[in-house]
Amino acid sequence: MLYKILPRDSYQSFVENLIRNFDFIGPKRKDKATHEFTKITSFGELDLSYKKTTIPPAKQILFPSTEEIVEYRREDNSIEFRPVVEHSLKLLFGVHSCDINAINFLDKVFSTDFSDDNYLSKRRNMVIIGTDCEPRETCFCLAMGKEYVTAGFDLFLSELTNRYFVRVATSQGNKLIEKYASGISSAGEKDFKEYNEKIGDFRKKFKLSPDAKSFYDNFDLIYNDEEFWKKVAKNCFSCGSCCLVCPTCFCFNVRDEIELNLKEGKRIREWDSCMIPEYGLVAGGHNFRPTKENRLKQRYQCKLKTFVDKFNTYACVGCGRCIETCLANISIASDIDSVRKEVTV
Amino acid sequence: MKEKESKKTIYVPDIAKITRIEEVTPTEKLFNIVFEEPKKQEEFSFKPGQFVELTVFGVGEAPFSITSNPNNKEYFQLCIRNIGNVSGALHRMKEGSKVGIRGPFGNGYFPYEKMKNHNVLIIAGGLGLAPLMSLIRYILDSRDDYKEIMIIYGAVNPASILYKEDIGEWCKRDDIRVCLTVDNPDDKWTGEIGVCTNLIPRVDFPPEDTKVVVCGPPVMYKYVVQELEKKEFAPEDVYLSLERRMECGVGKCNHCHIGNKLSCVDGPVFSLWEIKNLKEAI
Amino acid sequence: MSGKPKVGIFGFTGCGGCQLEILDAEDKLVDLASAVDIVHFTEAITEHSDDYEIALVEGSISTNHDVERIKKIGSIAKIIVAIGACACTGGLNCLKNLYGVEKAKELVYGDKKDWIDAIETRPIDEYVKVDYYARGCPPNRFEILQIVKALILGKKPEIPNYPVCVECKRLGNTCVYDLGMTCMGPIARAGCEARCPSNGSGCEACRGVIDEPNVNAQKDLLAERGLTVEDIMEQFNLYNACKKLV
Amino acid sequence: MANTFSINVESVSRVEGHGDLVLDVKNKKIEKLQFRIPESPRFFEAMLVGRNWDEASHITSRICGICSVAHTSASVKATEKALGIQVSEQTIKLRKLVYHHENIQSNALHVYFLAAPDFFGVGSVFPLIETNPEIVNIALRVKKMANDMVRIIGGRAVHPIRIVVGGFTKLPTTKEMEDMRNMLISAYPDLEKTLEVLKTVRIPEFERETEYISLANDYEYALYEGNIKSTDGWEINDQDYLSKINEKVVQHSTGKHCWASRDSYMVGALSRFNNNYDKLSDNAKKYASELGLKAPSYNPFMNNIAQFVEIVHCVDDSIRLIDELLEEGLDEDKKMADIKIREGRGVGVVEAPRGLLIHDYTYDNDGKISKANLIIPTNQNYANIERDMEALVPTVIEKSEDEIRLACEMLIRAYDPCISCSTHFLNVKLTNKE
Ligand SMILES: Cc1cc2nc3c(=O)[nH]c(=O)nc-3n(C[C@H](O)[C@H](O)[C@H](O)COP(=O)(O)OP(=O)(O)OC[C@H]3O[C@@H](n4cnc5c(N)ncnc54)[C@H](O)[C@@H]3O)c2cc1C
Ligand code: SF4
Ligand code: SF4
Ligand code: SF4
Repeated sequence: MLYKILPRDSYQSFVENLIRNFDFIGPKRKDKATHEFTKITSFGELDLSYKKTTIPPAKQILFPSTEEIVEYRREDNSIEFRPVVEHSLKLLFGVHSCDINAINFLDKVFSTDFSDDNYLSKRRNMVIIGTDCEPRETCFCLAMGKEYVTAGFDLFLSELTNRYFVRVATSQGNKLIEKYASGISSAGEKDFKEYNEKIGDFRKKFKLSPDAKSFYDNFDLIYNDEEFWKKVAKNCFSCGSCCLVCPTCFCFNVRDEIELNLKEGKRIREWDSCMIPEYGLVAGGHNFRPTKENRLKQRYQCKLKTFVDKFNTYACVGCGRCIETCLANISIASDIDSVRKEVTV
Repeated sequence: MKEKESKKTIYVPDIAKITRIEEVTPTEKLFNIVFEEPKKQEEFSFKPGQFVELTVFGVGEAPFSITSNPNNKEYFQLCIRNIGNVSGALHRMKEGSKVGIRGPFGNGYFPYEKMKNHNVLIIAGGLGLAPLMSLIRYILDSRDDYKEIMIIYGAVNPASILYKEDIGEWCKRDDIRVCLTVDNPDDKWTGEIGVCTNLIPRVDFPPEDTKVVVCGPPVMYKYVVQELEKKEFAPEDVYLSLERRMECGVGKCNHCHIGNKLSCVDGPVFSLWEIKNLKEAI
Repeated sequence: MSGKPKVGIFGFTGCGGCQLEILDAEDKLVDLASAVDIVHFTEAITEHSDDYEIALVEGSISTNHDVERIKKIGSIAKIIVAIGACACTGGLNCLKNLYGVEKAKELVYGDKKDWIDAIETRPIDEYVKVDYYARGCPPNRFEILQIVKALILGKKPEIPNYPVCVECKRLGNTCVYDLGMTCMGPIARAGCEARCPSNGSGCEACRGVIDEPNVNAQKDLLAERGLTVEDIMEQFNLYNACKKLV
Repeated sequence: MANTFSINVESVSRVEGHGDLVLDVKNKKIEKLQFRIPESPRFFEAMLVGRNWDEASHITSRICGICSVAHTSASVKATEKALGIQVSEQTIKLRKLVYHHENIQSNALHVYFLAAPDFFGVGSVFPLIETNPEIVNIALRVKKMANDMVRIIGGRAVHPIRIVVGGFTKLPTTKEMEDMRNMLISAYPDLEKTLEVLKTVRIPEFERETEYISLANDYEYALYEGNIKSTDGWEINDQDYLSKINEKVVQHSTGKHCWASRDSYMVGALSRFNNNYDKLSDNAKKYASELGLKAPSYNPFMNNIAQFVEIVHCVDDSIRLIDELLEEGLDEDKKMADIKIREGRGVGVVEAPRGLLIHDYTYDNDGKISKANLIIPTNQNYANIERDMEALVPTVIEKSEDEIRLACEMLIRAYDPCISCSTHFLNVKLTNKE
């Protein structure tokens, strides 16, 4: 990691250079309620004061909601299958720490056991520039240990008085800043001091602090407590919104689409969610998770236990998207704590 | 930029041909399959308990266990029940038709090496016999490596009994014990009646010298395991094949997870010990 | 199904929009015409025949004459696909039932009401066995085509049984609740590509509801936004008055 | 040809809806002639009672899938009038634009898909795929263009979503507006080719002068707004439609019959053409004259030609509207008007593709409808269709039964009766009584 200083005056021209030279994706206001990550064509469109986007920025590009993965053709009795892989260079600007941590998680998922080229080829061609954020009501990344990110980006910009503290994590990032920004210098003692203070202050701003560790420890104890899970899942719509907006969720369905001529077809994967009843349904009609209680429990287990055992990390970065999106007011943060309360009572 | 690459991804099947179809019951057929590319066919090797993902053009893809003997290099065989889209389409296909194959998949298989020099107890329910056939055929090839072999097989009714010929052959041999049972007998049935679990108490293999393998419908496992535990078989010596919904077969789609395991890459065969603490496993 | 399947397209009480939706698949019409034999399609074809395997049926059953016709179709077709809200749930036409058939006749036709043949509106599955449902008002033409393709291939069409929220999220929409509106999306059946929320208005459940809707949670949700019990019932009833929901 | 016969056309095809024609002729004299609608009445006027102000347009859109933009527009206009809502200029322009596109779509569907097979002597558009692929491709392109444009502005081609009381729920983007402009420009070659084909088509020579009623205003070819005007010399404010237009229930039909100055009148493209010829774009006027259509025209078969001329006008005028909207820039703040609930009555009148469409609602204090009246184009044309038929049959009475049946069906189709609006469609069964 290199630590550099970008003067405030050079900031705009740096960003403008990037907009000119890259397929630049950044946060932009969408409507009165939300922002979205989309193609940016001028500096003015970029709105870094965004709090959170409905759909996580990287997920929508690296693992889009529907994606063609194979195409096929039939001619008489011959069949041909061909891979479809996309990999154009894209620059993602303004990503927050939690979301970069989520990318790091997905990187692991898609490269473990088998390499998923549909994801990885896009990932290899993605430049990521992170920026600071302000926590909001539903954020609990601090509690998940994801409020700070140390890898998975090329550059990370933190605003200090009159200047930006830039963490340079890759040589590609270094080239970018060398080439497109002027007045770059190395960070000095004063800069580090102010930066550390800033991060320290940032960490004090969180309102939610669920104790995920205790969930992990107590989960087995409460696993069979049907009353508890019924209570937690009472209003769940089984709509899967929580998973679909989650930056670390990656479950997908595969389906085939064929043209009316019955000659050409494609295989598509699309986002699925473990909250949807059909998720655990197999041919013959057996459903491994028939009730919403089963499913919610599964989701929490996957987020807070499975991947701790598997990758030594939570599959939740505490971004709070699921809490905000849930129309049934179900909150992973409060449920983490209610597991503990329930067990200690 | 969408590239049509020549480099294959994990989602691209190889083309294979159905060389033979045999109807074994009103709902099950056997399919012999050979890869179109001879080199691929040569290289294709698998272990008992592994499965392939099979594509029917335009319809979709589904996982099926390989039932043939791993020593058989000429073709591999699947036993498929007509139950849905892909399986239904397969049942309408003719010999010579082409399908797509990915695999073999599954890292957990029936550990035939560990079974050597032990008694082997095989418990199959319904279609569960299909994946076990691969194991049975394989160990029968080197029968001398194993001690006693006992096969317990339960079917719904006499008509749905799979592999009748093979079973007939086994019955003739004196080095295998075969116990057949059906839930719903017909007039001609003279054998055992009831679920296969009922037969486990009769097993007289010493637990410390026996390996057990189990495959059957989801409901079967709980009861079989209870019976096996009564017999004090060590959980490490009991192997079960756990099937779940699979969309990819390669550990990405996450549909087949059982706690922190994925049936497709960590299984589908697990030891009872491995899943002892896995919620929802059985 | 071997060879080209023979398809009949039939209209009952409705707005004709579903048949139009099929004609609106302009890019695919030529392919459609070569993939199946359309033997009956009153909106577009003069010739008609009573020899068909697949019947695509639009509209609800609202007269005694409708009842006879749908029963005849039921006796000929091997597969019946209900197309559109009217055929699937009775659709909007069922609002008339709430009003009362006799009262409605009187209001619209006055003292001439006895000239009119009208019965309580019903979805077609109350008279014939329906194999598949292409829901929606109007239905999604791509879904209709998908069903036709699946039937040609002999496969079971995949028709979503999850709520509209799923599609809405896949599209990255802002939830209309965040924009101050209400929406039936959490219990409404998807398959429309979340058309209403994508266009800035709440879903009205024109495709009916999923198999296991959390109706109580939906009531809580609407009540939280200040809706009265009657408002909530009206939302439920717009397209689903014939199907007892609550 | 027999002097005495009976034609009973059951389900006249290729009209949107269902209708029957019963024709008994004895000794070359018409004994009985009825154009009837056996479909189930839909009772929209009853369904509307008690519904909320923001639901009316969603409900009435379902009167007809083919002209759902027209019903939606008439409905929101009636509600806006009743509640005293002032929508923005931008909203009106966008509504006029989407209105044009529905008119193109519906007229194209009718001209190319429903009437064209008659011109080519086939039973549907499907045989034309083989014999006249070029015209089929043009038809598909024009219709797709119009549908795509309705989708862009309305959110959906059938039952638009974005058009609501007070304005729009979502605006098209500048890029989409530009795309639409390009789509329109690229339609000209197809229109040109259609013109050449239509020139070769023989339109039956038949005339019967009647009353032609449509909207009219002094600034444009009126489709979305205006006074109600008659060729019989009167013009009234749209709110006063009841002072001229009368409705009655007739026994053989669930669609009510209408009359104004005489016992029947015509609405639709030909009426609009007769009343508003001056306001057509120059290009549309040129097309009209090349096709031999002059105002006033008394040949109902020319309605198809008038529809095509309107397509040309709508394409031209859409480009003008898009240019204006692009120039002004689309403004999110003008998307929705302020809405306050109050009691009141409002009438919304538009020109549906098939003619004058009237929605009349009365609201109570809570913004719920207490009374609704709907007058639909096809209902207005019924009586006139019967009068035309009475005049047409004697002119073809010497021909074969098949030809007589075809002439009758073609006449009905020329009206483009959207019978689903009110109800059903046409059945012609022909039995010789001798
Ligand atoms: C490891 C494994 C081995 C199997 N071996 C055999 C076998 O040897 N013989 C046999 O007849 N069947 C076997 N099955 C079950 C078989 O995969 C299902 O019956 C099959 O998916 C049905 O597919 P379909 O398209 O016909 O049914 P549909 O119900 O139309 O299924 C559509 C999709 O759902 C998923 N799905 C549905 N049911 C299952 C299921 N039970 N397991 C996994 N995915 C499912 C698949 O992704 C499939 O593509 C096996 C399943 C697994 C997981
Ligand atoms: S928890 Fe909330 S968002 Fe998730 S499925 Fe249930 S209702 Fe939907
Ligand atoms: S589980 Fe919820 S809080 Fe955690 S990463 Fe996913 S969306 Fe964010
Ligand atoms: S807008 Fe409606 S469908 Fe979409 S997420 Fe919100 S509630 Fe669900």
